[in-house]
Amino acid sequence: MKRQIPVILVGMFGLFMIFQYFVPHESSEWVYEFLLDWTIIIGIFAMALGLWSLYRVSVEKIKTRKPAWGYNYLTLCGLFTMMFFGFTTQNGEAWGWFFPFLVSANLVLVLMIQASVNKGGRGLFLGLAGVFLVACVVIIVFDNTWGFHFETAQGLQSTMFRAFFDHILIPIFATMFSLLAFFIASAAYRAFRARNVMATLLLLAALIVMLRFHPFYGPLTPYIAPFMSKTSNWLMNVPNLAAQRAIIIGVGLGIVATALKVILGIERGYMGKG
Amino acid sequence: MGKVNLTLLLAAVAIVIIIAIALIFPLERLGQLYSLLLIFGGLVALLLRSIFAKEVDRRIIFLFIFVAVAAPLLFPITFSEKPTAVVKAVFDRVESLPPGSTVLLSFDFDPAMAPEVQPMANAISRHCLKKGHKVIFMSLWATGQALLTQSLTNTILPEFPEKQDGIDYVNIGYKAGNEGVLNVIVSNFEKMFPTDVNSVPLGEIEIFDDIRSCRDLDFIVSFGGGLPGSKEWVLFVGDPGGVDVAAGVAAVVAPQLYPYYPAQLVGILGGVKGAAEYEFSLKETYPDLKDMDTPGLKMMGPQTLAHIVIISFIVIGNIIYFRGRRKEKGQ
Amino acid sequence: MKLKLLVLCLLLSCFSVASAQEGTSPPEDTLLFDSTLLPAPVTNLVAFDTENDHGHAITLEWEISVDDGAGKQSVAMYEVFRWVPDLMTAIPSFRDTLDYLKLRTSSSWSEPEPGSRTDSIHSVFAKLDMAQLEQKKETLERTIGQAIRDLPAAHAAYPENGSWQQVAVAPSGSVTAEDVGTKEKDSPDYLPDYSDFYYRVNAVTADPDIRTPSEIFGPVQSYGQWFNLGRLAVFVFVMIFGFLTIFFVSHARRGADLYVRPLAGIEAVDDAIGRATEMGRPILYVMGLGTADQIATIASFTILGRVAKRVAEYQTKLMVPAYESVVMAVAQEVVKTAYYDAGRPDDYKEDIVFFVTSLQFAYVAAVNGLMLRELPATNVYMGKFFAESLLLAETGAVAGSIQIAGTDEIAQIPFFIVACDYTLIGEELYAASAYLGREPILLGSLKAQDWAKAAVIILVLAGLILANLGVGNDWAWANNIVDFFRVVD
Amino acid sequence: MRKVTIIVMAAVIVLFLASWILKAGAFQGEHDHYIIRGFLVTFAAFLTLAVMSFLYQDNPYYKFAEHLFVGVSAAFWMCMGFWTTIVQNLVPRLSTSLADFFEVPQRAEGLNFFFYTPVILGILLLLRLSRKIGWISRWPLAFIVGTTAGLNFIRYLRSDFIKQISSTFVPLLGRDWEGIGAFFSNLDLSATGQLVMMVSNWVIFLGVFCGLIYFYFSREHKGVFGAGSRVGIWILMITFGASFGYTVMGRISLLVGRITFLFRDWLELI
Repeated sequence: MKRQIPVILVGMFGLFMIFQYFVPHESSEWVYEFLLDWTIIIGIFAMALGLWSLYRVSVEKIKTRKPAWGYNYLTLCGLFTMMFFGFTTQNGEAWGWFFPFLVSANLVLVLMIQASVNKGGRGLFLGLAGVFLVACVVIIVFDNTWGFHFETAQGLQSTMFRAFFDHILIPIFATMFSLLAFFIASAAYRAFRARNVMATLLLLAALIVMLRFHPFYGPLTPYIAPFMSKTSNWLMNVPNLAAQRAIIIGVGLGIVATALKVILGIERGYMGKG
Repeated sequence: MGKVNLTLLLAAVAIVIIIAIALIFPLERLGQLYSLLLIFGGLVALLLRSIFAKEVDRRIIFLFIFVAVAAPLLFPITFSEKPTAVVKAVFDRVESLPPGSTVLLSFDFDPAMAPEVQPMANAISRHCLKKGHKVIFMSLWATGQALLTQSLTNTILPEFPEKQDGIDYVNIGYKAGNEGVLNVIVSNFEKMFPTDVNSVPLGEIEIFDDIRSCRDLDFIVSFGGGLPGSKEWVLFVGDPGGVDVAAGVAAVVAPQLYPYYPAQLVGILGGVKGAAEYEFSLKETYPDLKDMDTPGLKMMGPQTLAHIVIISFIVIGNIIYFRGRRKEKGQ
Repeated sequence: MKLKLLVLCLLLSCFSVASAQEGTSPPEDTLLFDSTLLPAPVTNLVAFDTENDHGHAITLEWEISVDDGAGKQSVAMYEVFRWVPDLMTAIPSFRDTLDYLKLRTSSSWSEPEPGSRTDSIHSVFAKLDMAQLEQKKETLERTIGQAIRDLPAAHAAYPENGSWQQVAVAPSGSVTAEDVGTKEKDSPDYLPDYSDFYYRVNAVTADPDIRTPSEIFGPVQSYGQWFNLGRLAVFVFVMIFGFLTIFFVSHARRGADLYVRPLAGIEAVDDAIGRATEMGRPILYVMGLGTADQIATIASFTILGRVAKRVAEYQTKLMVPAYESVVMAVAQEVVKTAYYDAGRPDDYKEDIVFFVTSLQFAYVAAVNGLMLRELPATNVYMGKFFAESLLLAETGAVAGSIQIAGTDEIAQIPFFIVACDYTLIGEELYAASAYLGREPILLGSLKAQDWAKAAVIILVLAGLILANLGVGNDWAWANNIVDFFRVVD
Repeated sequence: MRKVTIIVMAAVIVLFLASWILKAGAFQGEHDHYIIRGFLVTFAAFLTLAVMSFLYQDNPYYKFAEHLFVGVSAAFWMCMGFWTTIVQNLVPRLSTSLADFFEVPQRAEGLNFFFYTPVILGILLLLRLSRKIGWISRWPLAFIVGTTAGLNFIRYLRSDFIKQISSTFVPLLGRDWEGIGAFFSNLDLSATGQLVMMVSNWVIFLGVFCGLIYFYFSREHKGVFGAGSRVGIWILMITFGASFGYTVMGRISLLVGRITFLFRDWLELI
């Protein structure tokens, strides 16, 4: 039963999803839309698993003093703080005791982890955590300038949530992305060497496409530049199209075969045992 | 400190000097000269070094890329962007139409595409107004309307204070319906756009006195290249209506449009490069536009230098490889 | 009778709202003009249920007006009109009122701006108290439900209580148009199934006031189909391929010896695991940014299973950072199974597969850090990758790891080829699990893939010949065969 | 800690503070919260540089940015998922009182008991955390894998696979023969010259053909078959090279964006 039911479920829903494609009738669409919604909702529940894993791995690293373990506090505090921003809202203009609360709540978190990690001094850490916890509770009870808002769907309008998004997430995200400009250069330097026919073709095609900029040719521009830009367009239109097609047809077959193997229960390595 | 670290330190000092120059003296020429010297001098040095089959540390490559991108931003280095035939065709068409012709410019793009497409849209709008054409602005994308308004109010109209809404240009905004919109306006504008964005009925707008449908237009340029985009303008308006259409699209889309050139498309502007070429021609033809904003040309400085750097490093890499192989053989 | 009364009383009660309808009132279609200006009407108009759909749509076909492209050449476009009962026209205004009532009875109610649409509705209900509003709301909800159910009956009442409304346009020269509604009952575009529709097509000149209506066609009903014939080609393919797979798998089960050519990238996996063991360094397995719903990720799971089993046998350390929590959960199952299969359940730890974050470059930042700090001997990238491919692979190269990649994302293959030691291109990713497992059953399905590929090659050849011969020579059957493969979406 | 590390760290802190003060001064009068804004812009610039420092080597500043990024992004995505999916889509379908609590509007179709199923499946998934009955969590996983395997199976087949086959049916012989002159007249690669079009169509056809041969697994790549497969991989390589070269431009643009941020928004040099 432990192994059969999952395989049956996979086969049942997989086959349904295949056949609904051929049935345009409303009733099949209806089930289809339901199933899609379901997968999304289950996915959200899985988030909890993800967060738990992130927390556990971070604490584990602190515990075992892995390389760069200290930074895991930062991960956990960042996680906690951002979640806090996502679930709180300001009631008025003033900040009140919002930030002191945030700091003490983060301290509680850090001290609790310390207590669970360190063998000695557990009492001290727990005691301190308790003090800050009391401070947090006091602030929650007496401070009315902000509140936990489980009462509106406006959670993402929170000012601090946006500020963190704009000034932490976006800069790092965009900079990580822009590192590609550097890596594309170092990769080209390292790999584009005429070692054999294949590498030479790779190199030549890349060079032709990169040479479609004019200023390279000086007085020869009118003779060479149009040719280069036309060749690079042709490369993108013709051989590229052919290669893409060959790959897509192959990938299509691979996908169909893999999906069939999964649905028919031939490949069940992913479903576990025991 | 290793050899690499020392080189890097020296290079970092050089960069700091560049920034200092930019901060202290407003001497653009000096900065340009200095940074170009730095890049090309460095490349030549590495080229010579490569003859001894010595590998280059990746961090030195990174440094070159950084300088190649940063320097032209600090001291605008622009290269001559002689327009290619496809761009020239668009420019010449706008240039050769008699003043007072009616041109439709459709802003069919979203914020994601805007960095690539907006510069060329601005350049062509500027050109049309400069030449004295009547311009109809519109958008097939809901997100395009905001960008269109932004272009008009921030960039284009302040440069042409004498142009009047409704007489010299009109913004009829966005209508939902994708190709459906094109299907209708190829035979009748008013059906799809009863009013312009300011709710003035089309009948009261002077431009539309003798323009009933797209067939009466002299030229159409579609900016974007998504769906619906230039291809749809060709298939639904250009071909059936017998109007000349040109396209200004993101770089990735441009190759897909080439099969339509020159039979169905007058010309194509692809990506920032297309915009830069257009801006270059514009500046060349109208010396009084010397001080206009040229985001395309500005973007091309870093692009060109970075491409030169990457290509040089590919060449250096190959020299190292072949020299190294010979060395091995020699042993 | 009951229906008429209902409509009447509702129209009265929502009198003020009806003003909103002004903008959409149908244009006059019979205007007195110099009759010589009028274009000839379209002829032979037919309307029928759109094929291969879920219903809620009608296709129209006609023969063009003789003045379209010929004759007076005056036709600029065609406008399609449908007869719409008043009840259907009234439903949106009921909904506006209902929306107003909902807003009014909620806590976020505030006085509307003067002159706005809400304000015009508000003027009718301003004096009612909460209980009355609630009651009105309920009545209106019920009325809307009833009205939607009554739509077929209202259509059947043609031509009583209704008007002609424009539903589609087609440019001159076209001979067909589609009137597409939605199945969403609360959408203004809702088109009920099994209702009698009546259609008319106007030939319109460049002057929109000069137009000639066609004869009316009707009644016609829309309904959903149970099989999409436009997708027959796909269906046939699925059937054949399914059969091939089952055939070869059972063939393989019976012990047939199946040859597969060696793939360098896959043989490297074994060596790489051995190398990691020798060096005492871990193996990093990255499944990319795919979610569990992508087949590339599922293929990656199967490869992970093989790799994990080998790793468990060698007792090397494995790290699998996950981008998504469902992927993490499945990957944990996979690795656990692999350790059980290898007979080392005690070595399995829940933290082999761990979650990082679901933001593309945050994930990359963390994995890059991992590579430089843990210095894995081997990095395996299998699954869906996007712009981050090069970031990962270059960092891995810096860290000195052997790198094996496989993805079906065409745009990223170049970067893996450039920066990795071995790259599985496209389909090879899907073949990899069969290769690694060396189980005859899985090799059987590989065989099916190859047969299908041979079939595709023959098909392409045959299609090419047909396409090249058929077009010039008007061989209808050849074109029909080519058309068979043009899939309807 | 080494001396250099300490000096660098001190320099970074000093620069950070200086930038904060200067930026706050610059924002004064323009914005209400100028101190916070000054901090945020400085912090964004610091993070940008911290990530870029990764190019040199792994270092504490990159580690800082990385770990912060992971934590904040995980929470960001969780909050988004909670408010957009659970609160807005699931809650109004489950219960009226919960919907009132979150103040989300009721769905037009009303409550739907079908939506209790995914909730139950979701809870089953959470049971993985238990050692004893963790195996139940395979049911929801099986559900997801099955549904999506079937769905994507069809999605690919439709949009990629069969369409690609049918669009390979190209004319190889030059359909409209316009005489030998026209055939050779236009060698322009981007134009519709007959020769170029024919050559292109042949390349497409051969590319697909040989590409498929390359992906053929159950035969040794020898002889004619091997030659075909070699042509296939060559065409693939040309394509990969070309698309690599094409991508460079976009990546440089991204870097331009980042450096513009540093020079314009932070240092105000341009």
